Amino acid sequence: MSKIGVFVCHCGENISRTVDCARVAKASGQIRGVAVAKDYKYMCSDPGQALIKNAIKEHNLDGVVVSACSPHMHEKTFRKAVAEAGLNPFLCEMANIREHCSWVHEKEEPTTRKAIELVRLMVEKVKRNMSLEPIRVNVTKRALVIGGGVAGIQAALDIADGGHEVILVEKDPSVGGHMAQLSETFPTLDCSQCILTPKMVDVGSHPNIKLYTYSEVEKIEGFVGNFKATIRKKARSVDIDKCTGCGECQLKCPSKKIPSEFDRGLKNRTAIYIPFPQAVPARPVIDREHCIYFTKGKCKACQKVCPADAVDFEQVDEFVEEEVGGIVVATGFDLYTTEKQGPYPDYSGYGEYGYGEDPDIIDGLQFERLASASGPTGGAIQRPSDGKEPKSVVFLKCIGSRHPSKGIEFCSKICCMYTAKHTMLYKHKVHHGTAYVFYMDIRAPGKSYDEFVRRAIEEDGAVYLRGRVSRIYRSGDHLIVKGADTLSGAAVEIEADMVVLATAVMPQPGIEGLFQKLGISYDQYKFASEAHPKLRPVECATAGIFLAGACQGPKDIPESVAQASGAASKALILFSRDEMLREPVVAKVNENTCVACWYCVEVCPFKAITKKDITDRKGNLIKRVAEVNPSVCTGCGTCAATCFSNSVDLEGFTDEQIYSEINSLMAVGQDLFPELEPEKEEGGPSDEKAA
Amino acid sequence: MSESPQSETQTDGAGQPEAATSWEPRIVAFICNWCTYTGADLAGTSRMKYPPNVRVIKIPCTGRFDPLFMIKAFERGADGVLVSGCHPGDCHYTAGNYNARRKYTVFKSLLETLGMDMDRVWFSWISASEGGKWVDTIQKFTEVIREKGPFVEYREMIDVG
Amino acid sequence: MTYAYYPGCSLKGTAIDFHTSAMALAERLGIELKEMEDWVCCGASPIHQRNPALASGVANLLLSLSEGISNDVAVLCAACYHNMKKAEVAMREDGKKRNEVEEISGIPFNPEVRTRHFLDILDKDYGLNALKEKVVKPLSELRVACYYGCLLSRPPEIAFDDPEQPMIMERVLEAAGAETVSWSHRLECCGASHAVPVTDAVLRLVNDILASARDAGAEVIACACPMCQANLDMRQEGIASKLGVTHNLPAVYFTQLLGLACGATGKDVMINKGMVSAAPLLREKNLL
Amino acid sequence: MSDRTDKIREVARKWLADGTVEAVVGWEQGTYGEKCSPALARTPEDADRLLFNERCTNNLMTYLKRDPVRSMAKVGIVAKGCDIKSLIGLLQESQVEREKVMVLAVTCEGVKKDDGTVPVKCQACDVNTPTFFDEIAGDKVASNPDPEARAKELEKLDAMTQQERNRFWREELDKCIRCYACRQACPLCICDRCIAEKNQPQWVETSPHPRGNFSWNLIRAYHLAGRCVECEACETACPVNIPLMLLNRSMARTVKDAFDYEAGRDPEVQPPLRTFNLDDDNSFIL
Repeated sequence: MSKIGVFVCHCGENISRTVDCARVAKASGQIRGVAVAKDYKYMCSDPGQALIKNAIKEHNLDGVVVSACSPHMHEKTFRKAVAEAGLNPFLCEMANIREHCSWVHEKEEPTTRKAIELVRLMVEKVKRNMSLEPIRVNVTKRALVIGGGVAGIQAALDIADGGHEVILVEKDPSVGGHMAQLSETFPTLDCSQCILTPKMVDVGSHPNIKLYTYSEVEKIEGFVGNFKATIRKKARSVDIDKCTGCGECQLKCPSKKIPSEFDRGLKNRTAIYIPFPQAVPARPVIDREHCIYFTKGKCKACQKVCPADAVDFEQVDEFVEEEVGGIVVATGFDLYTTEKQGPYPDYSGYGEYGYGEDPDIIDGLQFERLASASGPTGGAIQRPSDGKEPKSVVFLKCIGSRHPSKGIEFCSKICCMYTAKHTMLYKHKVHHGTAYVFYMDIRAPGKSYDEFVRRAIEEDGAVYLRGRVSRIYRSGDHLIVKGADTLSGAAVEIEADMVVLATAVMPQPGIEGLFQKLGISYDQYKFASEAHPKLRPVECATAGIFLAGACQGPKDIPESVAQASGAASKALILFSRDEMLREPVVAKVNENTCVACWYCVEVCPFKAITKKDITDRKGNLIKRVAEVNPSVCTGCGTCAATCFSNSVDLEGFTDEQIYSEINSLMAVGQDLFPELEPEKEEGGPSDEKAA
Repeated sequence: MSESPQSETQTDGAGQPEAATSWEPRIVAFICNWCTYTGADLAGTSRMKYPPNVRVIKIPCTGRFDPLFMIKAFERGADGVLVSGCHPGDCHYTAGNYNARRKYTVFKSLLETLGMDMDRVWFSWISASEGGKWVDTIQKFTEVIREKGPFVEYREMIDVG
Repeated sequence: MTYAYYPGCSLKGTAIDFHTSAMALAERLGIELKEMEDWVCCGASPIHQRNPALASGVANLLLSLSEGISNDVAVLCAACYHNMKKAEVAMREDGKKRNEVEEISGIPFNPEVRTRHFLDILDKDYGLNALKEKVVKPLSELRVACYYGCLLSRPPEIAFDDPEQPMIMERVLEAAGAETVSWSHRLECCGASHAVPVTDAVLRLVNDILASARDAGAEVIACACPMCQANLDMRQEGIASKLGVTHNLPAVYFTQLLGLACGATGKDVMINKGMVSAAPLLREKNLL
Repeated sequence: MSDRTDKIREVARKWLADGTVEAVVGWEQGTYGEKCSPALARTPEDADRLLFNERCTNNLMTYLKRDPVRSMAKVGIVAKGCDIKSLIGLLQESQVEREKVMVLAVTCEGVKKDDGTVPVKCQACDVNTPTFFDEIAGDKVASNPDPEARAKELEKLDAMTQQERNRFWREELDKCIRCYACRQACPLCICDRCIAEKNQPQWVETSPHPRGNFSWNLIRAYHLAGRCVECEACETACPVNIPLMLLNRSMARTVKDAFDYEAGRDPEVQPPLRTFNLDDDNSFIL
């Protein structure tokens, strides 16, 4: 027989105004298994808690129901009090007779009756509660940062400076990301590479950072505090320890006509190449798709010329495993491309603008390269077709962005600012040129941002036309841009020498593959989803995984850097303890009845359930069953509700507990239990109780 | 603690005549801890009013909802059952409600096939900020059930007869 | 393959060559275009400006005529397609609109019915591979500028290809062996019915279109709209006299070219009906 | 028919003789009338008992979940196209390892029930010639499925009002004697301990009382939603003739309409209650 204590709180008058608390206590005392039932004005006060603690000791209680406010309000308080009295805290439950009863109903008989029923429901549940121990999880104090753009660099440096090891994985041959490609940055017009390269060098030389460039995350196993990452080091064909980065190989390579990724096709590179002079590590890589030796079997010019004997054609992809406790995802963005065979097969449109067909129609990143002192023209603005200085440039904003009929509805956020910057960079170099901008709205909220746009218009004379462009086509030496100026109501045709499209900021193509490996969710565009859009913008719903930069949505540099530091601090918080405690509301498997259909494995949103082999002593397989990893399980119970034989159950919300709660509610054909009857005579104990 | 058969026969005998006069709709709501439970809390802190005919059974997530719960509730005399959780995309556990939605679709169709009165089975998404929606839902549900009366059809079906 | 066919007024009058060539082509492909009975004018371009609800009502009436033939209504004229498809989509997606239209026309809307442009039928239902198999005289070395005008592909909600960069006519004609050119004015407006009240403006517009096609190396323009074809064809004389530019660039219907490719004779497709005759060019290419 | 029988015997003999399999599950002549019974051939000689004819109605896949068969290193099984759908279900749910089963498929023009009628599944059959097997007996049989056959069954139910359906099922389920023959015959009732036998807590009352009968039949159909391949074994096995296939077909229709899924088609596809789509029907949820 259970010995449950029921403690009914008046909450001042908050409950007792509409609920007869004394009667609730009295009726509760008549429920089978209830050893003591008391009411008190403020149960959460010190004397109230003392009342509970004393009753636990005095009556040797094995369960407690506090009938008061919402558990969201005071469950922690009362569980702590119960624990102080030596009872397992998970043997304490709350019956919510305030938010769900006294506050929402009138003062009448059914309200008190409901309160009694709610107590009875919880009593029946508590009878089946089990003592539970918080789950302790060890924390590996190392971080994995995926992506070596400015966000990944910042996160890695912050965590490393915090004293913990960082594994930084970058898919390209060098860290730097898109920021390394930019010319100047808004709103200060300071040189992008000048501010970024010192950080790149730091990342390359920091004693706490292990850098894997030209590498990708192959597999992620484990859970918060205990991840195991498998990293594929793609074959570079160059031994970076032997290589001195002298660059002789690049000079001798005969395959010279490969469009440079870094220069976004505006310049060519060789098959063995260092992506850009400031690369970290400043070591070349062989692009096997274009290398003459790899495609035709003959050449090896680079190997012959290498003074360090570093070229290694036999290299193969290598796999390394790293154990980490937390992960920062900083995979960044790419630009939507209007080319027919672009990397975003789900989206199409803007073929009428001729991008990819006419060399003088370029995108925003290409313009960055044109304007960059390290770019293909040394910073001179020259149109790609013939190198002439363009006398007029038309900039088109919102290409892809904010255009539901093309499938993308979001605002890419950075284009208003960088387009204003582009017009300035252009005007600063081509004083007599004209910069036209077609825009829908100008969105420049941010410190010194709107002032910057005003400067482009007022001081540098950029011509802003509010409207869209219908078509761009070549007419002799010029491009004709046909559009609308909706402010004057006129159709306009501009003869341009060059057109720059501010195309939408999109997640890296195919990035959802990585997100699936990590078990994190993403939105319709495949931007990673945060745990809460306002209050947990840096964390994923999956514990131990944090977000930094544009992989989560369009962001500019300061925002990316701020979020990266936020993600780093989240990782450092995780690493500040040796062990984590987690609520023991987790699933458990009945191995006797599990038939290994793996429904639970598939429906688990957190990959917390794995397949386990049960073997005899000789190692022969007896049966396979599902196994819950309590460190990963978050206690949603989807597995329990999915299992056909109910072989999975959820601690704290077990089948038995819920069954008893339902059972407590009513009897068929009758809603009155003896304890619910209002007392007819004072003091007279109910005879019906004997039944 | 299971009931004795004796008490059941007793209820069958004694309950019927009384039901005609003092019957009140009995609604059982299985609601998730994070959205709907908190939404119902908000209705309380905002001092909204709704009829006291609903009994809440808290589950962590609609993903935990097993159709057996609903059958049991009807067996125990519920006149209506509500299942409510976080809106799609809001699930605290990211996907529990999506899994639940598939279960609802199938189970609802099965109940329809079996001739269940589907006005007595409600599903809703009520977020932590939708205290008003919780109140509306319970009010409407209670009205509908009050109009329909006790779930005699089900009782007859499951009772010895 | 049977479709309920709605020709519309133009195709039984000034654009009889569009109708005739389409029938000749369909016959050779084994597509049955069964003309709906008792059809009326779709209201053309003025109706939706005067009374949009009535425009939809007329469209609903026309769509209802397909009953007993097919749920797919084949249309050739770009304006007819535009009127009917817009009404159809609106009725399917907007219950209020549907009620309104059903009340005006007194006819229930059948949500299964679909307005289909013949190009779309060739591309999606018939299939380009099947079309290729039917080609007996490939249009090889014939450089065609495919002209869509403003109505055929727009607005996006009724489009059967990319509304701003449609390639469907190119795909279909290339399947028949033609060489298509990339040109700028493929979606520009031809001036439509302004040809009568503001002839000069239309001459300028048409001149730009023809010049652009000519500059891109086209030998012939393929059209899918009676109004466009009429303007591109008939206005060349006026352009020569008023603007002093001689184009001599035939504008024909895509169905005429496809018909020839599939073995129809020049007479079958009424190739001589145009003011600027395509016959010399086609003879030169051995297509006649 | 005899060609197929010959081929079955030949293949079974070979497999048993060279040790490919420990046993072959097939059909043999029954002891009552024309009926055929399941048979287990363990030796090459046993193989000569095996046969195939239009009375081979049993879905033998249900034996794959029995412990004696499961413990064999490898087993051969004779299967019609419809039976193979069950195997696909078992493969999807990891109840059978493909490497441990040799499928001896048999082409089939349709079987006959005890009363001589053609089962609905045969009228709607589009797998007369199986495509998933290790060996096949019989020449190709063209499929000529009646697309309406399944829907026709449900018309009667669809035409009823809610109250009529309620009464109909009340009467039908009242007959249930809780023998669980439906469960035993079903190849996809895979649990070792059925929910009906779980007693802590006892969700489903065990006595043949209308209350337990209702929850049992309901939960049985629910657990088979999206999994039932409509082999009709349960209904055939039911000694009191409850029209169980009405429930199963209704579920199959729902699953097809809601999730565009048909059970028993592709072992690589996720069963519908093991996955979800973000844009699943939401219209019935307030």
